Amino acid sequence: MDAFTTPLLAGTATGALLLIAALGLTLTFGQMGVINMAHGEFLMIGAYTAYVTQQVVTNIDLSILVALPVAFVVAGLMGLLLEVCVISFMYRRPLDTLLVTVGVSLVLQQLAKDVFGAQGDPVRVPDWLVGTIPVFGYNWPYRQIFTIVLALASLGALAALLKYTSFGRRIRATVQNRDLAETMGISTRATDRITFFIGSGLAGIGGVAVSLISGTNPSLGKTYIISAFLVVVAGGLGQLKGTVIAAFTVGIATAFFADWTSAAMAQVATFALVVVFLQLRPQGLFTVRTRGLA
Amino acid sequence: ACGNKSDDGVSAAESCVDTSGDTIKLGFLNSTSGAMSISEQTVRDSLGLAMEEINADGGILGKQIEAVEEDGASDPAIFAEKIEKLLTGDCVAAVFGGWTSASRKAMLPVVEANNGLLFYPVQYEGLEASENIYYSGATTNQQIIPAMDFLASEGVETLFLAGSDYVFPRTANKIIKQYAAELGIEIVGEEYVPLDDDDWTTQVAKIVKAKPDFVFNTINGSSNVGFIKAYYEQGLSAETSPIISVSIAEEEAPAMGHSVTGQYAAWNYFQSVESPENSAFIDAFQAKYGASRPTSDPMEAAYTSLYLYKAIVEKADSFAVDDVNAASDGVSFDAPEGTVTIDGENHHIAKTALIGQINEDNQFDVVWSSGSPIEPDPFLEGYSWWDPSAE
Amino acid sequence: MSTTVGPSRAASLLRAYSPLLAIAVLAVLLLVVAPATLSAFRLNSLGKYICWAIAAVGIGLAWGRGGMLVMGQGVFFGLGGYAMAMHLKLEAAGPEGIPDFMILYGDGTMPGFWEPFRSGPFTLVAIVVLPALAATALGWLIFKRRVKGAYFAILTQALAVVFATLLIATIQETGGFNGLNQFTLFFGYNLYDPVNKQMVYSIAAGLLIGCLVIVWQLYRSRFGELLVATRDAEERVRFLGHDPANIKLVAFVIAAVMASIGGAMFAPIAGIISPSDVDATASIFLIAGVALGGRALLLGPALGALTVGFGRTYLSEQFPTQWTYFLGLLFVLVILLLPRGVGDLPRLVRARFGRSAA
Amino acid sequence: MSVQTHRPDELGHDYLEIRGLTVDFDGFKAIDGVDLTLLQGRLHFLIGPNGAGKTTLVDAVTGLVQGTGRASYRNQDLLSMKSHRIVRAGVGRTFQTATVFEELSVLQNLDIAGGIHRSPWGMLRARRGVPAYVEEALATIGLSHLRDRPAGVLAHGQKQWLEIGMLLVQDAKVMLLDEPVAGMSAEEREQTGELLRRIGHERTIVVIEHDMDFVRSFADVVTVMHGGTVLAEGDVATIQADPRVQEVYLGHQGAEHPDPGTTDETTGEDQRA
Amino acid sequence: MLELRGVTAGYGRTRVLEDVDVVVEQGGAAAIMGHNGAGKTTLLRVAVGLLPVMKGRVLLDGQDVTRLRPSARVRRGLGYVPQGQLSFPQMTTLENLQLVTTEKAAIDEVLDTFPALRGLLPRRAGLLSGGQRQQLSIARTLLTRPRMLILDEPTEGIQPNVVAEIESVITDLTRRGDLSVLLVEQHVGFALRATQSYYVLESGRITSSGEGGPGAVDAVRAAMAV
Ligand SMILES: Nc1ncnc2c1ncn2[C@@H]1O[C@H](COP(=O)(O)OP(=O)(O)OP(=O)(O)O)[C@@H](O)[C@H]1O
Ligand SMILES: Nc1ncnc2c1ncn2[C@@H]1O[C@H](COP(=O)(O)OP(=O)(O)OP(=O)(O)O)[C@@H](O)[C@H]1O
Ligand SMILES: NC(N)=O
Ligand SMILES: [Mg+2]
Ligand SMILES: [Mg+2]
Repeated sequence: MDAFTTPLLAGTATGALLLIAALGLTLTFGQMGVINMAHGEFLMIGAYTAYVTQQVVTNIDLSILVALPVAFVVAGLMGLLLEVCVISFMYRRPLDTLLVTVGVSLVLQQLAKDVFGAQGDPVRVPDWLVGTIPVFGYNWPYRQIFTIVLALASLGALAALLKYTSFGRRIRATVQNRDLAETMGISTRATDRITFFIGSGLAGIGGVAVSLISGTNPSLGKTYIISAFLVVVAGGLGQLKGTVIAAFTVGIATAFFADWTSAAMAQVATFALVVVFLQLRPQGLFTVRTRGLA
Repeated sequence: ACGNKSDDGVSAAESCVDTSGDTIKLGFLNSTSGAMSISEQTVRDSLGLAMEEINADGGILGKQIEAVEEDGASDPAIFAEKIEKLLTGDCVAAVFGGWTSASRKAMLPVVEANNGLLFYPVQYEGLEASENIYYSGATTNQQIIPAMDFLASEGVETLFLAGSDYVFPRTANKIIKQYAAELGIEIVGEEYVPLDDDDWTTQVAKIVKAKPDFVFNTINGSSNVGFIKAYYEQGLSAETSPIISVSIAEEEAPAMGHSVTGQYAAWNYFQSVESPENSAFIDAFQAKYGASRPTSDPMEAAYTSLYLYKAIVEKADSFAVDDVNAASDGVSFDAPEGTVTIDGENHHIAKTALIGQINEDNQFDVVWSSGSPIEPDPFLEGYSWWDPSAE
Repeated sequence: MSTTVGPSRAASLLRAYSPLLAIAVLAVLLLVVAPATLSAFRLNSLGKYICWAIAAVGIGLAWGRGGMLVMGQGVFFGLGGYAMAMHLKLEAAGPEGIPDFMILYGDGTMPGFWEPFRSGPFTLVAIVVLPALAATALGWLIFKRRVKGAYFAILTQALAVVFATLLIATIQETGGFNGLNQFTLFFGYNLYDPVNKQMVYSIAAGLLIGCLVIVWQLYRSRFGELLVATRDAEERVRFLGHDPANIKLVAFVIAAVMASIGGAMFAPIAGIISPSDVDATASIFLIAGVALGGRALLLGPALGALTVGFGRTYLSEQFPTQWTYFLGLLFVLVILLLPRGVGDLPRLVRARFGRSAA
Repeated sequence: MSVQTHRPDELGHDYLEIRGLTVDFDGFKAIDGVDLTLLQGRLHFLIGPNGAGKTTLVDAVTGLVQGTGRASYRNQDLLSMKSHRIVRAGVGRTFQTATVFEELSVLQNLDIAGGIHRSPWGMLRARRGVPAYVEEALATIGLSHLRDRPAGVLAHGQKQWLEIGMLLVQDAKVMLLDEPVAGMSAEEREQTGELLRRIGHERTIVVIEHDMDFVRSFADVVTVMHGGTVLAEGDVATIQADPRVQEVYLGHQGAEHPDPGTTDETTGEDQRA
Repeated sequence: MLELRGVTAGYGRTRVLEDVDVVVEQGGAAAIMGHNGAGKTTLLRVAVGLLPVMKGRVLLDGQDVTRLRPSARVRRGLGYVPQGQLSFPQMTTLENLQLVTTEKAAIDEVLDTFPALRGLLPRRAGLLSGGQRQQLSIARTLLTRPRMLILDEPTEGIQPNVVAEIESVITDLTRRGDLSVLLVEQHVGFALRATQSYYVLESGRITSSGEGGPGAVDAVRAAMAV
């Protein structure tokens, strides 16, 4: 029994992490078409924010909760900065953003190294997150449950924002045809910035969650970025539903493969899985049919 | 003289080292960028300290050390390229650095082809002895085997192996498994995760199930943090099933918060070692780099390696590689870890093995010691149970 | 409205062949000037850059002209690199011998797929055929299913990650994280002999020139025009009676083979090939060179790759600890200010503004 | 004008025959059992309300959307063929929103259009000078002075001419033109119309158009589609007189001087969707 | 209402417009006619702000808006129907409209003008037919309640009886004086019926202009015949 529940539950938690990382990308990548390779570094920024917050708010039980909104804002502002200084000049050639942001991520990593030192810094897990609930023979750590809750909460918030406000429509309009959007009275600039702020902010929240697993270190972002992108792609660009399903599938699949084989082979197998999947559904889980030559 | 026209073509073997002036060039080759820079920067720092000290009291053979620093960029190919540059381009007399076994393996053929010198400061998996490399870190019979002896003395019956997925841990565990059989310790699990992969949840879950008496941890780098945290959060601890690590030192411990307190580590040096040499080393280091900076085994090994080089050269009264090799046997130095002596045969050094337990301030309390320095035996020739070709 | 008049015969002839001239100049620089002026070590480093440049030329074809952002060329670079490295390793091990690491880290037996690489000819064939097959299989699946744009980019990048992870995980078969090194012979020639090292360098340089000539012909051919057409309006091409999948496939396969050749030469020149030479990051550096030099230009990718290679060495020598800043900024500034690469500067000077696509 | 000309016996009685063509977009029938016979040498016009299914019909015949039924040309069923095969079979089309290769020059656009008549090997050789048939096409569509312009910068109407030019170079025997004169001035329409007349003799040409002036002056046969079906067919006069056509399409007084007010009639779209 | 003063504009180094002056009075309507490639669309893009001027000024209600972004101009009462049946393809017809306003009443009003759109509300705009998209495009712009409406070949691809409908809408609104119109149109008849003044644009220059109205048809035809 636990041979089944362990990977399932642990995998769900991994999936949740991927989801938070991917949520931001569904906005910046899925909606805006920007391939932001520095998104991983925004996770890292979130993690360091968690660390710094613990230095300020010394009550560990509290500080994690404080860190969440703070990380959202800090990472969000970094994203905003990136948008204003770099991305905003590149909307007409989205693929190029990939390379620019690779450069940015190099700089950010080096920056983290110089500011916080090469060594990682500790992020203490509050006592109320330490401990486990036994579920069919798997001691499910509170932290994993916390991660899942966090992911679902972020998801809910984002979904609501896109569904119940005109914001969602404005983003999509801006991406689908900038000039036309402008002539409909939409300030595409404002839209871009808000989108990027939120997308990056979500990464910040993800960073806090990651810091609970691995503390902080300058190259923390690299671990998640590519899987996160895969998740977005597999889910179908800009398709929240798809992203969610893909994130948890990848997380759980990896856990099972890791259980049967080795962690390395699990990575390989999961990637292979996605590649094969994209063969079956080239546009991802949820496809939007277009007409003519579109 | 070649210092100024360092770009001149140089056919291998015959050296271009310039000993005419009153300075001597040495190469410091560590990763200051990429994943490994986290650890290797610290080695670079302690090399800097040793150089400063040696220059302060007259240098080597009266020549001031002039360091040529290069970045290995955590990439074996770059290490190979840079060490060739240092040896043939800058004509340094010796190179100090490297961390991962991959970087060492990459440098080995280059340093041999150019008949240069490399001082490698990190504990490693052994099974190697190059005429052109001096190994100032521990080989397996000075760290892993003693650790096993310690476990045996603790009455350990079941052992779980967790490591990073590359050469050092794999080889170390190959040795551990054979010795465990010898000692009658049962291996109840073996798990590997790629370097700098942080999520150990599923693997730790297996440890929970296996309930081993002890876990032997050969994880390298930041991945340790994820391992220890997962360990802690799944209710394991030094009480339930303790861990003995060979890559967690004073540098790494703080990043794991308090979840690592009470766990063990096997090294040849701890900051807590009590000796006049060590206090001098620590004071000097913290004076130079800040009072908060800890010192660790690889740092100490690097620091020591530079002094050993000085000692050999002055004994040989020459910087020429062949003279150095001829003179190296028996050269010793009162290092912070205690007195160390070079074995001229295999270019490793005799070191005392220590087991430490991590305390509240992330320092190690020594709980076990081999007492006297252990002669290096990289190929484990003195161990009947060892069979290289067995799986 | 400015009406451009058709250029005169002579002028057009010159325009048509001036690229060949440029290639010739490069050939002289690399094959004559460099060996005469550079130290053995510097020449060897240049050799490494050249290997990257060979791969870059292919990327220029696939990305610059074909619009396929191939983020995983490290995979093909690796196929060639490891194929060659396996042969060199076996050459070093001697007729019956097996690579040292298999004894050190394994059970002393050699996996079957190594055996054929004892043969030099087989290896040379494999260096071309392996990537071609892999690229065909992969490309066929991908292009027939019309995966493109960002999807394609991410997918190929993921493949680079898988490939590197796989190598690291298979220590006994591929040397894992350490990769393969300690080569002594190159098809019988002693690699420690400077003369032979220079020969290996010259071979690499020659191959680069060869690849440049090939793409030059491709670019001016109708296939080149069709490729650009496919990049700009893939579906529209169908209504010219072509299947865009095939057009892209050809470009992709050629790019893969070039990457493989680059990797194959990299192994003997660098003296090592390891996962970090073929992983996602390595692949991105290849892309960076292409972007820097000018993805759609003939010489842009090659020169860009050479520059990035030199830049990495130079910066890291000058600023061992801070150089990644410069590298990062280089990325940002070039892509930001020179979308079509440095090679585009002349054109930019002529026409000040880009045109605003509606 | 180009590499291939076909056997004399084929000339004259070349035709495209559509039988029971149906296109179903998950539940909604954009085309519903259409029968059409398009003969060579006649300018065939296809008109009908927005959304009647005209473009979809062309899409189905050229493999852009999946249709059921039969569309046979030279005894091949186009519906079962891939787009590029259909083109090679001699059936070409233009697009309602002109699409050309923006980065390529006008000349290159025309030149690659001739690609299907070249061997793979020929593809790898460079273009030497300008092939005669390309020059010819350039002249025919009056873009010679813009031959070296990137096609992307052409004005709307210029692009449409370029598209027609590409069909000429392709030597398409069947040309399906989706609103080829939209956005052209009266004179330009005249010219285009004349052009179609000229090239129409040895071809089967179908023109989709809303400009009744244009239809009046050039149509040999007119088919009116409505709600995915054929509403009426005949010469211009009969069509214009047909009350049903006036009802759903022309508006009562015909095209040029319609009287507003009576046009709150919908295209019939919503009755179905 | 809208004035273009000495506007010179183009793409890259290519100048497409040379020193063009166009004025639309409050509640007036002007038509711009000219051959393919004459620069009509370019002119409108400048007026809307999608293309920067090289020389000259654009004034809206007497205020200089030359430097304002399109969205800002739109908020000042400018409305633009671009050429080429543009829409937001991934959004449904309804979403396309709601982009401008979610007011039920307002949307109903335009749907009465374009009844064909009613049945298409849930369909993604990218799937619409060309004419349907063009109708949507005009409807969407009308929703922005423009005081100054700029249309680039609005009737292109639209069936005759709907063209008539559009014509009547425009004329009604202008007659009531709460709408001014700048219209690029190839159907001279339609154009002149819907407007009071015309400009003829030939390769970037205004070659003739005058009072609109059916009477002018021949004048224009003459001016355009090359
Ligand atoms: N892929 C699709 N999915 C759903 N509906 C579609 C699709 N393609 C077309 N339609 C619908 O089919 C109908 C026919 O469209 P079509 O483009 O053929 O009309 P048309 O006759 O060309 O109109 P127009 O004169 O405006 O070009 C329209 O109602 C359109 O919305
Ligand atoms: N993005 C662009 N870059 C460069 N030149 C352009 C661009 N767009 C248009 N042109 C050129 O400017 C000239 C005017 O184009 P424009 O679209 O304004 O003409 P138009 O009068 O609208 O024609 P049509 O009636 O066909 O729409 C054309 O010659 C065209 O080649
Ligand atoms: N030598 C090591 N620790 O890799
Ligand atoms: Mg249509
Ligand atoms: Mg226009």
